[in-house]
Amino acid sequence: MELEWEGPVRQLDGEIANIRRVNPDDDRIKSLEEDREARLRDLYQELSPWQTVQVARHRDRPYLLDYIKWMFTDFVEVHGDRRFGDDRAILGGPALLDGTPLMVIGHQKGRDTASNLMHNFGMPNPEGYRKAIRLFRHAEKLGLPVLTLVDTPGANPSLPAEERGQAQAIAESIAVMLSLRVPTICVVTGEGGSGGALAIAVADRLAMLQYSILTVASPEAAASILWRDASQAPEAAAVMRITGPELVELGIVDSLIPEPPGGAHRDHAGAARLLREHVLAMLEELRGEDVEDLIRKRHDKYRNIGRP
Amino acid sequence: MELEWEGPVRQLDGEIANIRRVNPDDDRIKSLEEDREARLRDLYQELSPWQTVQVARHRDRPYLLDYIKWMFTDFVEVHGDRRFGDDRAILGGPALLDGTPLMVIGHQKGRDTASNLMHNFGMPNPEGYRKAIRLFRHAEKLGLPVLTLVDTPGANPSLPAEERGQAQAIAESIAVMLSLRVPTICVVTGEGGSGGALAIAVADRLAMLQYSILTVASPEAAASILWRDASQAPEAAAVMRITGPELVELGIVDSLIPEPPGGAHRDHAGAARLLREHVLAMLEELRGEDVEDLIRKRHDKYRNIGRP
Amino acid sequence: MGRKGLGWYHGESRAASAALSQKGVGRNMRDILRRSHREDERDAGAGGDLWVRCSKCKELLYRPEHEQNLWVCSKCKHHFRVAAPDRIHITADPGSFEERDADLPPMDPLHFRSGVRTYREKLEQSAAATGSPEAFLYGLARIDDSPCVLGVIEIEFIGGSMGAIVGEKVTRAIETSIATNLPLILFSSSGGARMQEGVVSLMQMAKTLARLDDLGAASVPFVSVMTDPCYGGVTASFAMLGDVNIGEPGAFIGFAGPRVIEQTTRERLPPGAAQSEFLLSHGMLDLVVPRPEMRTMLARLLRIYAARSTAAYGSGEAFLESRSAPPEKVAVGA
Amino acid sequence: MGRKGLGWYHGESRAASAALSQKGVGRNMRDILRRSHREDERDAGAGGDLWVRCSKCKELLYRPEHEQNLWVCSKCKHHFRVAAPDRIHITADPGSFEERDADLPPMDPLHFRSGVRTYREKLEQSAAATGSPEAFLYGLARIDDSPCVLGVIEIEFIGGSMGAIVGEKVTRAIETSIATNLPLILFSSSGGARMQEGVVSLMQMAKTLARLDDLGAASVPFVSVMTDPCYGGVTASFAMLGDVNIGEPGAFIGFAGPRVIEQTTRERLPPGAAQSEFLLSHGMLDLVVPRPEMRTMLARLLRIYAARSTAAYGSGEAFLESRSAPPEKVAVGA
Ligand SMILES: [Zn+2]
Ligand SMILES: [Zn+2]
Repeated sequence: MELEWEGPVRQLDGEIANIRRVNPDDDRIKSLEEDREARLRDLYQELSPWQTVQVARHRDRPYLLDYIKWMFTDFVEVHGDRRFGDDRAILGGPALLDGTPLMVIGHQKGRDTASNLMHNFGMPNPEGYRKAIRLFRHAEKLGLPVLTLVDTPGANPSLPAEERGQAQAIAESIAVMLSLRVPTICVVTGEGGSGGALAIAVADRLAMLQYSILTVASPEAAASILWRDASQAPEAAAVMRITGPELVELGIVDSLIPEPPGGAHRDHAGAARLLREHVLAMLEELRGEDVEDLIRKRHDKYRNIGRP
Repeated sequence: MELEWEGPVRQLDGEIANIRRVNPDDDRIKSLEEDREARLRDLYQELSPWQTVQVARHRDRPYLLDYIKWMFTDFVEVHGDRRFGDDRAILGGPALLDGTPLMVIGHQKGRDTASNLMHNFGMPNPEGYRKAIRLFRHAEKLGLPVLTLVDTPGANPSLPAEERGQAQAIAESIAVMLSLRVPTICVVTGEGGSGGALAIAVADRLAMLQYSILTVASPEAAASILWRDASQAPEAAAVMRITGPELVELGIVDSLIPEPPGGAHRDHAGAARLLREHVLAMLEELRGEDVEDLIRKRHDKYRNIGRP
Repeated sequence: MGRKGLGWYHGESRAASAALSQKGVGRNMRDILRRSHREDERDAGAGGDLWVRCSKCKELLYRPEHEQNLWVCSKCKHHFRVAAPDRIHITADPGSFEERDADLPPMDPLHFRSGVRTYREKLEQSAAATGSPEAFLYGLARIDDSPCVLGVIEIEFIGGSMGAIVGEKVTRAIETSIATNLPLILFSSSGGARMQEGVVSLMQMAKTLARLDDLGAASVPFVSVMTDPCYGGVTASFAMLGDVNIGEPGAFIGFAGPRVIEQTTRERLPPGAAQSEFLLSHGMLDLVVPRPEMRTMLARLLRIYAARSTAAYGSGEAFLESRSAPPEKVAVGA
Repeated sequence: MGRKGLGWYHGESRAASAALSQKGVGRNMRDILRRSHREDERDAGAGGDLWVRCSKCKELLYRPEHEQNLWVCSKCKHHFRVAAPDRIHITADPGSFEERDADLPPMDPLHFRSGVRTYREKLEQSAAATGSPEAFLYGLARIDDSPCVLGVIEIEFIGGSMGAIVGEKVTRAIETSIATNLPLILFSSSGGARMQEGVVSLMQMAKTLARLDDLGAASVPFVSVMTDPCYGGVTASFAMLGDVNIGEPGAFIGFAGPRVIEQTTRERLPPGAAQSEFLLSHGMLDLVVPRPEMRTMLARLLRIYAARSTAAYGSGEAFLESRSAPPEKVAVGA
């Protein structure tokens, strides 16, 4: 998956490869590589909102199971909502992070046709949210903090999903998160799409990866609604304030987590390391907080968004 | 639906009808009616367990909606489990009993083919138990005491019911009743069949109508399991202690509620009046109980059944 | 704060109405009424003032009679959309509605502009068209003499979408219920989130639910009525979490609207799919109540729940004491 | 109370075993083991002692190898039923199991007789056949060094049915977990309720769940493992309410057994229906774990949960302090 505006970097990649093929020890390689790094850094220092959307949706971006692989020493994926099925677009289970047990829950996308079908492109059905609710309760019962990783285009829009109460499941998941008697941390790692993202994103701390987005509707859908023209998605992205820095400025997101140079999709291990450090720091902040205080602060935080 | 052993009463019914046809004011009618009443009373004073089974299953016996009609001044039937469907074998909703608001939930059977199909012969699917759970929570939230009326052959045995977690739904319903933070009263009004009955029968007070039964398995199923012969159901009924008096003696049931002469199926209004009085008395007993005490006593009560 | 109900609309106090209008807080309810059904009226032709065409069965309906029928088609029982003030008129006891936060001004958290037009301008136009400064109104009311907090989304105001102020007023309605210990009744009809407020709009789902959680802890009942159409962030937050969920007959209710589903799955929805009766049979609604019976049903629920405060059972009181502020003393509609 | 584990069975302490046997509390585990697979052995013919026939693929399996394979068919991976002591043997660390309430005598609450034979006699026969006084055993154990409370239903004892004493011992296992703050692991396999104890048997569902509610309040984890077959009152009470529900591959698990369903609906069940993998795909199980991997999985869960006590987050500690007795001081398997 190539990003059009990464052309200059790709060109340098080609040059370096050519030289290396002739002589792997060629002196020029080092300076070209430095040049490449600098260009990449420059490019990623001023991504437009629409470019951020593209990076957030990049197929090579680390997904939930990638982060789990890199971040935890122990993890058991558990399954099922105890009512109807086991959704594969929301996964989770208990895990050990640097000796701290927690419950990790997140969206999972696929990279190829088969895995995308399995994970439904990261678009959960009601069973996914009901599984999340069950895991929230599991964590609450056992006193485990909750970490959610958000990366979804949105909840699955289909008649079977409506039949089984997509709206009800999302509403209940938000309500359960709001009243959960354990500390909760949410990190938007890719696409934070609409209610389907918010359902597992209501937390004591809300962080975003540097090149992730959080939207009330995808830029395409927003452009459709606003201008009846989905092709104006870049314009919608530009005015809707969907990037991390904009949302920190609006007071909705608490913090940003840096990504490796050139984006998380270039270095999964590095991205996971940065995420892990940040999550440990947030956990440390929340450690020892009284439960009642925690819930009161969480309620107040959301109560005050868009308060005149 | 005629009960074989009511022959003598039916014979008198016939005689009275014949005389009345000739002369409605015939003097003999009164004494024959007195005779009939006495015989009925005698018959019903010493019903065998198997006869009790037959009365408990009588098609004319009042069902949930009959009791609701006679007992409450206001009632709103509410629907659905908020997950999958609306079961018609377990119904319920908020109601006013003599000025006291409560949540009434119970099994509902049908009397003819159409209504039996609708109510699935009073055999709930998982949705029924999940609806009950939702109504328990509704009652708990609003501080309404819960009244359950039990009358079911058992939970529906079918593959779709298994698919959607019949066992899980029953287990969860029992668990929720055990931890409910409001007073709970259960009355077995007809057939209290197995786990399908127990799912909504775990309460602070467990009463039985005079001619109702409570069983670990239907006498037919028990005879099948014990002797591989379902036709020995009457013998199973005789040894398994399934009638109210036997279960009071075993310390499992708290009290018996008398039925009108000749059984509830002969006088719905009368049966409902007796039930209503008894329920009001039980409510009065529970009024003002501290919630923590209530739950502790409830737990202890069940903890101690079959304790060596 | 708050203006004295819609009593004048019932013909009881036209002088008061005029007085309030002069103060700039009243609105001409007749005007709102007329505008609120304009989609259905498109086919009505020249007689548009006196005749309305049913969008479902195409029958021409005589407007005064149609209003008497609560905007339910006399032929096919199609439930027309109802403007928010009309909804209050046909739900609350005459003269009992006491609006709160009527004048809360709209917000533009993103300083949004779409092409040449600003969001501010759109808000002003919508306010002018509906007579309401935003898409939600609420207040204290009585229904068959039972007091409650009553709120209604105005679907004609930018599609009843929930932005910061709709979220704020819904939240304040919930807070009023907590403070007064009066049951909450909300009529919801919405296209979803307010695009022009971006993520601020999305977060109103969490904002309203945070307070709804407190309402639950305070043991106060919440009856949610969903009317056509009801989608997105409204359905997927407070509207679907009523203690009792009610739908009007035939109302489209869900997370994704039929158009979105059809576009995504490239299949036509079968008849009745995603409408009230469908949701009832799938366990999402407690009741489907025809409009002429709605008041009776709400009154019955309020009557049952009203008695709960005197029953002194279980957790209700304990919760009330521990988690909510002491009840505000109010004389509703008195 | 309690006898010192099954350590001797691992060949570590045959002298201790003999000593315990003399005190009348030990049992000969080899005998139990031999009896526990007799249904599968029926076809084994004259070589029954050394060869076992797989009931699924009909392969003849060499017994010593079959035992090494944890009674999983080497050809088709069919999981044979396992006697309760064997289950403990293959699950707990060698020498770590400390049985509790081993000698709790059976009960006959209804003074039940079926024809000429009394229930008492049936209980005695079952005890003789299985070497266990009732259908459940439990105690303290370690799995890969993590301490826990471990209990197993003996399916060969009147079909693993739950009467008063099974309910009592399950309840005491839960109470031991509450008292020690150690995770609870229960292996369940049962035909359902114990007919001969009537409603007393039915009520064990409520009895076990009453304490399970307390276990939850005490924030102690419960892992439920269901093995073939698992039905009725056991599945519909504690077995289905694990924080983690695990099934063995191919295990029939449900409320009604396939025979009951087929009799009622007069249709044959499709292949795989109502088995572990089916339940997993329908959301009722967390995991289907092959027997050779079970210990590893349980150890991993215990390792994660063990760390929770040092994390001091959320409600766990508060609940522990307010609702449970102070932890009993125990040195598990030490
Ligand atoms: Zn019409
Ligand atoms: Zn085999």
